[in-house]
Amino acid sequence: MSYTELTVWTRGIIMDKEGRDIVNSISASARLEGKFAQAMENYVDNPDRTNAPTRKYCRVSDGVIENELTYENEQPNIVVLVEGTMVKGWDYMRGMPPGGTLVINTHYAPEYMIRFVPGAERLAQLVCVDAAKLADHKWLYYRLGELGLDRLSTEGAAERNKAIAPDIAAPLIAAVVKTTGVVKMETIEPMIANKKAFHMALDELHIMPLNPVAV
Amino acid sequence: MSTKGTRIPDWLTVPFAGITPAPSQEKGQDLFPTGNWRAIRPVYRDKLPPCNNACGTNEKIQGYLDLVKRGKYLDAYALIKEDMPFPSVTGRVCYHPCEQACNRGKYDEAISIRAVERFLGDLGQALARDVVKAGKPNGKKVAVVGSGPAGHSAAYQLARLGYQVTILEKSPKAGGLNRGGIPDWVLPAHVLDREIERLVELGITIKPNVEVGKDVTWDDLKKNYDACVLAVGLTEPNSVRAEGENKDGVLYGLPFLRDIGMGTSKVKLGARVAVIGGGNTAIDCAREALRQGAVEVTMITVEANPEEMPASPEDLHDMLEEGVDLLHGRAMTAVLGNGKVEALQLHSARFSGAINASPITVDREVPAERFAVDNVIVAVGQRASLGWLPDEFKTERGTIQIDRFGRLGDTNFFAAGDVVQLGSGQPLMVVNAVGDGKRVAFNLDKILRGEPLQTRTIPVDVIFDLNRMNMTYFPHFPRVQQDLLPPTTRRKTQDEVIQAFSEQQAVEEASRCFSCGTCNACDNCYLVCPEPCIVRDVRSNGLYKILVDYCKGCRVCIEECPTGCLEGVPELDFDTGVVRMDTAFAISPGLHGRQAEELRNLGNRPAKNI
Amino acid sequence: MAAVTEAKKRTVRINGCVAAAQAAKYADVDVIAAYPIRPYTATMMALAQMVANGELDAEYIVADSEHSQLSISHGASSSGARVFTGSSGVGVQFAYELYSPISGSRMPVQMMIADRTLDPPGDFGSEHTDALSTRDMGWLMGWSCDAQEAFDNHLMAYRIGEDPRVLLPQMVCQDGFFVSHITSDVELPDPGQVKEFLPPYKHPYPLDPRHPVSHGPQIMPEQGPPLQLERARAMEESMAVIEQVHDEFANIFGRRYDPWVEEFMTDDAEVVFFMQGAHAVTARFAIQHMRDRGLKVGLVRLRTIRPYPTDRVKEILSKFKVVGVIETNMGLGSVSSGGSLYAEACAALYESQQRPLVVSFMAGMGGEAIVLKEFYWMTQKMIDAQKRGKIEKRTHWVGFEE
Amino acid sequence: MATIEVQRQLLPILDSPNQGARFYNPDLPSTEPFVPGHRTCAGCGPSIQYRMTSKAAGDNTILVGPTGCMYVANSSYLCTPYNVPWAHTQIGSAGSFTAGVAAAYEAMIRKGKWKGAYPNIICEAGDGSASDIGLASISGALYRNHDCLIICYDNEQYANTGIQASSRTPYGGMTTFSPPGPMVPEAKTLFPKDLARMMAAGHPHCYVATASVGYPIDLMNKVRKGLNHKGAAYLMVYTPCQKGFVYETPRSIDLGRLVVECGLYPMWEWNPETRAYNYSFRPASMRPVSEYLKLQGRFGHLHAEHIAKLQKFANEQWRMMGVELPEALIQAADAKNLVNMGSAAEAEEVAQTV
Repeated sequence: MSYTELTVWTRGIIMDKEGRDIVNSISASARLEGKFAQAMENYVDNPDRTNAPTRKYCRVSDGVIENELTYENEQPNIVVLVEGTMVKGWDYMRGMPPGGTLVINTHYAPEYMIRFVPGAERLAQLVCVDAAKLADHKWLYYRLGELGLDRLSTEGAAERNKAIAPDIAAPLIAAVVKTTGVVKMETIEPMIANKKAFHMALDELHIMPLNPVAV
Repeated sequence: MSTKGTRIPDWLTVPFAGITPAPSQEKGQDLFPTGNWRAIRPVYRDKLPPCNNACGTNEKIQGYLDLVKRGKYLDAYALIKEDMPFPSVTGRVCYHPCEQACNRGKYDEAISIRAVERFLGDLGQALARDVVKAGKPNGKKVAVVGSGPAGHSAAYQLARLGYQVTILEKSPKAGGLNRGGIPDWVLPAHVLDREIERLVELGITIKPNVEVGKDVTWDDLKKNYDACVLAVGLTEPNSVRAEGENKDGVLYGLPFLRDIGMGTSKVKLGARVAVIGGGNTAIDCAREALRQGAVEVTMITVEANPEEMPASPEDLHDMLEEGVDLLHGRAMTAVLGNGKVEALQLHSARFSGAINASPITVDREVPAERFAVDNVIVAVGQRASLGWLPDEFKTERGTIQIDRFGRLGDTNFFAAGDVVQLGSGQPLMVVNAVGDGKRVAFNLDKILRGEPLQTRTIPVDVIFDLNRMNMTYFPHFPRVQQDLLPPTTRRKTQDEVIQAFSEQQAVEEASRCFSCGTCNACDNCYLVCPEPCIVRDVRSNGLYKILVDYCKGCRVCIEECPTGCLEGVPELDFDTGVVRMDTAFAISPGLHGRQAEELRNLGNRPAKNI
Repeated sequence: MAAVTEAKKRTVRINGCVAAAQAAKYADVDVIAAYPIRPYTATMMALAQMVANGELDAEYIVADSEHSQLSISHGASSSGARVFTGSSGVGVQFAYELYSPISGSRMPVQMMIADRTLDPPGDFGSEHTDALSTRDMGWLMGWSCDAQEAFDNHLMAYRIGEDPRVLLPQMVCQDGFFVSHITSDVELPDPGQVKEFLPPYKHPYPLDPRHPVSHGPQIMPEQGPPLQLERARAMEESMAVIEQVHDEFANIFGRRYDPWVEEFMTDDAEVVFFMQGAHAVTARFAIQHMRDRGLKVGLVRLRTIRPYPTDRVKEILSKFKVVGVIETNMGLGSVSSGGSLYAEACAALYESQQRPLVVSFMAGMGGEAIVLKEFYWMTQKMIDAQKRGKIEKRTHWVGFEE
Repeated sequence: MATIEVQRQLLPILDSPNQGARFYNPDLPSTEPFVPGHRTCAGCGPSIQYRMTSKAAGDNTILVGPTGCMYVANSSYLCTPYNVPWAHTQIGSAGSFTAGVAAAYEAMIRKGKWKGAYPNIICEAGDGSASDIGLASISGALYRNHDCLIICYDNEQYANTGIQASSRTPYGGMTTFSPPGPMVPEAKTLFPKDLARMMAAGHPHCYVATASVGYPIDLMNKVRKGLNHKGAAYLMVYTPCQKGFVYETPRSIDLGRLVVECGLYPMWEWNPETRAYNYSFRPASMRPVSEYLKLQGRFGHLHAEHIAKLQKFANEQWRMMGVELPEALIQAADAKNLVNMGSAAEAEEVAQTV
């Protein structure tokens, strides 16, 4: 039986929606494919503070997810870092079983980033994608009027922008789906708002193969 | 009992009722480092202020203004003395390129840097012992030929480096251009005398009345000294090559001033005096002429208007206040008179090229004018007298040939000052000569110690753009003006025209400094940091520390840095510096147990002194 | 020493409110937080006068609400001051938010309660519901049945609550009017005795700039259980302290109370009343009258309800055939559809091998006095049940049934 | 009864406030009552205020923190950044808990139970606590004149709970409890409660002042004046909330200046001796409110008419302070001279400036 945990690390407030979009779209796609899936946000310390590291979780399984109420992913197979600097400061690799995938939003090459990864031996691949560039991301401070309320709501309750992945989430989703196949490309593609960045990312991934796990 | 047999595991031990002992000031709150919230790290990187950059000898102007502002005058004086041997002189005579470059000039008015420098120079003069000490003797002897600004500067720096320095001066008194080129009412003789005394106090031997080529030869210098600095200056006045220039009553600017300065002048001026030339020396001559008894002084320049004159605007202004007339667009083509000058023949003329030593086009088609005078002072520049110099080191311009380190070929001879700078595009100004002497001294030292030479090629980031600073911190404030003697009284005396700053004025003016690109310990970052993770033990420039374990990268400090010395660097550019944590909560097992223990021992801890 | 002490004792005729005020004065409290509500307010009036007269040096604060009274007390106690406050009825409820924070931060604030029925409608009479509704908030709590006992309980409560093994706030309750407003003889001790009995308050970690600490930082979910466990443990460990303090009190002042229950004519009793508060006074007379008629009736009066003396209650009540719980409080929709004491009694008895029949009486509601004949009626109901071997119903509304 | 006279501290007033002088700050005390290691947002305005306030107060200080960001985010997970005694209290207990601490020290010092100079007792209440739920308790403490300083760090909303409207939220401010929509295009429809004036008017014996993090020395001096005042003092400090206002983190101090320069946060002091307002504080310049609004996402939805309404409000504030209005500001109160916040050009311009 296949069971995959995906943990997205992102920064509070300023990149909250991006992280939320990734777990929501992947779990929704998995449901469409008939799998069991769950997406949720970090609750326990609810770190909805600007720049604070926060996590979003996604679980995809062939069978019923029994640990539905466990509030964090204890063994993430896939880890996504929505902001590249997070590679330095956090033990995002904790609990990762061998054969994992790490996806980082950065303009650096994997060869540079690998030095910061704790426990890289557990990785099957390190994927770097310059999502900010591909999505022409201007961070928080343009479109203030549109984004104002979206940013206030870490729970997503007051989110006004209903588009999924209009921004840097799109290339990151492309990277996750292409390198891990956690869901099918054709199920997830239609829900992505920023199709251009999504497609560009498929061609512009920097994948560093590491230690594959013998099946 | 329901709580019987329960046990709180060690890693979950919490202090009594959650009461948490306060972090100590020294240790900080070490349980929850937040450095990994940061994507951009603030870094202190001082840039070069434009004043420092523009100064001929790169005085650390921002540095001493800052010290003056804080009342640390002696420190400020010591700082200025690193680059400038005689701030009391430059504080009076400098053409202050620093003030032209001053960023404050784009905002309201430039800082009156020269006046502050003079304040410090006078302070230094009043000291019983100078703050500067001679270096540890290294047993090497150096001769410095000429005691003008460049020679003075080179000798001073070499003495500080431990050399046994001998100055050879052609005149009976040391001082060179400082003495012979600058009138008393700008630079009183006693000020210069004191600065020369300071050289003697540094152990420098001054030999007056020793002229190279006459009293010593090139070979003597080579034989008797380990190295030699040639700072002989430009001693010979240029003529305008006009007919009858040899008549009585025709004077030349530099010898005119020099003789007065040395006290050997026998000149008696008539009532009407003309000065030929539009530079600073010409202005000094014109003003000196008034003081020497002239009634009507006219300055005749080729330049078509005052703005084009290669002179300091303030000096020009002060001259006009004293009643000197200007006659523009004329060249003197002949001196008329029977053995003695009676009148000048003037033709209209213009410069054919840029200002300074460019060919002059005289319009001979227009009839000449006759201009009646009793004396004429020709002040159109000087040239060097280099008969004693081996030909291989002479240039076509009549200056000394040096390499980019100031060295003559592969000899241990160096040359500095006007004698190398003439025609190089560098204005022939005291401060530039001082800078030249300083740099040559350092290179000489390197040669003798066998170290590689350095030119000033280090790339410097000079702040010219006000947007790189936070201008909201700078209210508009007018420049503090130096008092002047009233024109009517000053034109007859040798008293100093420009008056010194009082202490209060100096502090006031120094406080206007933007401190462009340079930390001046204003405490702003320290105060606005929300963490607060900017710390300092003592308040001093460059001694702030950012605790990278805690900085969240909000960049408020960068935004609020008035001087622009803080900048943001992407965190990923650093290989190190971010704390790694086991959990997102920053709570490792047992940390609170330790806290609980601390709380239990609170009573045993010495009480905080409040 | 003893002779001197005797000499300075004096007996005065005061009501429960003034007795409480006197206790605060003898305890040399530092901060008093007052807000008017009847009937407790007479205590604060008495204290105000003492402060005005210079008999007591304390900060007397006229608060802007009961919530503020409790917050002021919390703040003052956190700073290391001995605090006295109090309330009645809906006032007790208005301050509800603060009960858990105060006990959670382990601040031995003392609160005097003169019970009053909760609204609606406005009713000055005494019901225990006001204080009882806060019984699980971590406060030590017990009822007095006369002014002397009220005085003594206040002194003992300070001593217990401030004990470093306990550090918990205390609610010292008395019935409105029945205790608070009826004067009786109260023996006031010699200050020297109080000094001997009650050392100055010293919190181990007060808000002191010389030894800075932070009170009450935010915690993670996993840090909750250890803190709650510690608070529960303090409540349990207070039981030993309570017993010890009652002993010492008896040695110094000469009045001995059972810390948990007062037993009256229970030696051979078959049916007993189980109750707390002032109505026990009437109950004692009723029991005597019924004893005269040969009925084996007794009284078990609960003196301390928090911490609840489960084992003691179990042991005593197991001796009887029928237990009649006199509630004097509202437990709407509760276990017995009556008051809340029923459940407290039954729960203690559950583990007993010999369980008596338990019946609940809604008596003294609204502050109405429970008169002798009502005790007779209730006794009759208990005897009926004893004969029948089972109770007629769990709760009787006394005065509304035949 | 023999009592001990209570000794009070007298903190020196710092000279050279940023107003009208050079940017070089006066020498500040070296003690750090507030150290790093807490969970507030990057660029947190209230935290900046906390830093300045505690710096001004020094070590002999007790801080009281009613529920809010400065409690939850600062003393998280049983960590504390407070190097002086600090206590959490309930959000409605700001004034009363503080009063308790003050009363305790009065009594304990007087009765010889605590030796030393009376500590600075400072309550740091958010605007939710100060203007809504704890209003009565603060009023009570001020009225009773306990020797303490109650600070309202005014970030104009309940930020800790995820940005909800408080009675200090300005007109037009978007929060999760006052979102804009077709029926309420301006989001918050009410103007904020004039809390500080309420406090001055109702408790005229107290020192009351408004301050802003944009003027640190002025803020620190007002803190000291409040502490030196024997009796209760109330200070309302504008502290921009990075999260709730939606602006770029480095702008915290900048907004603190802009809000004053735009007339939306009048700076004044209430003098309890003369019973009069002191309006002598003047910002370096006066600006239209749109310059303040356009930096913040919470105002991004406003239309010209709403901005004009805010300008009118600001103009009234200027007039109240006796300031003569320049023509430009009078013009700016007319909607036809303004553009909508959400307009593309405006947004583009904002993107350029930050």
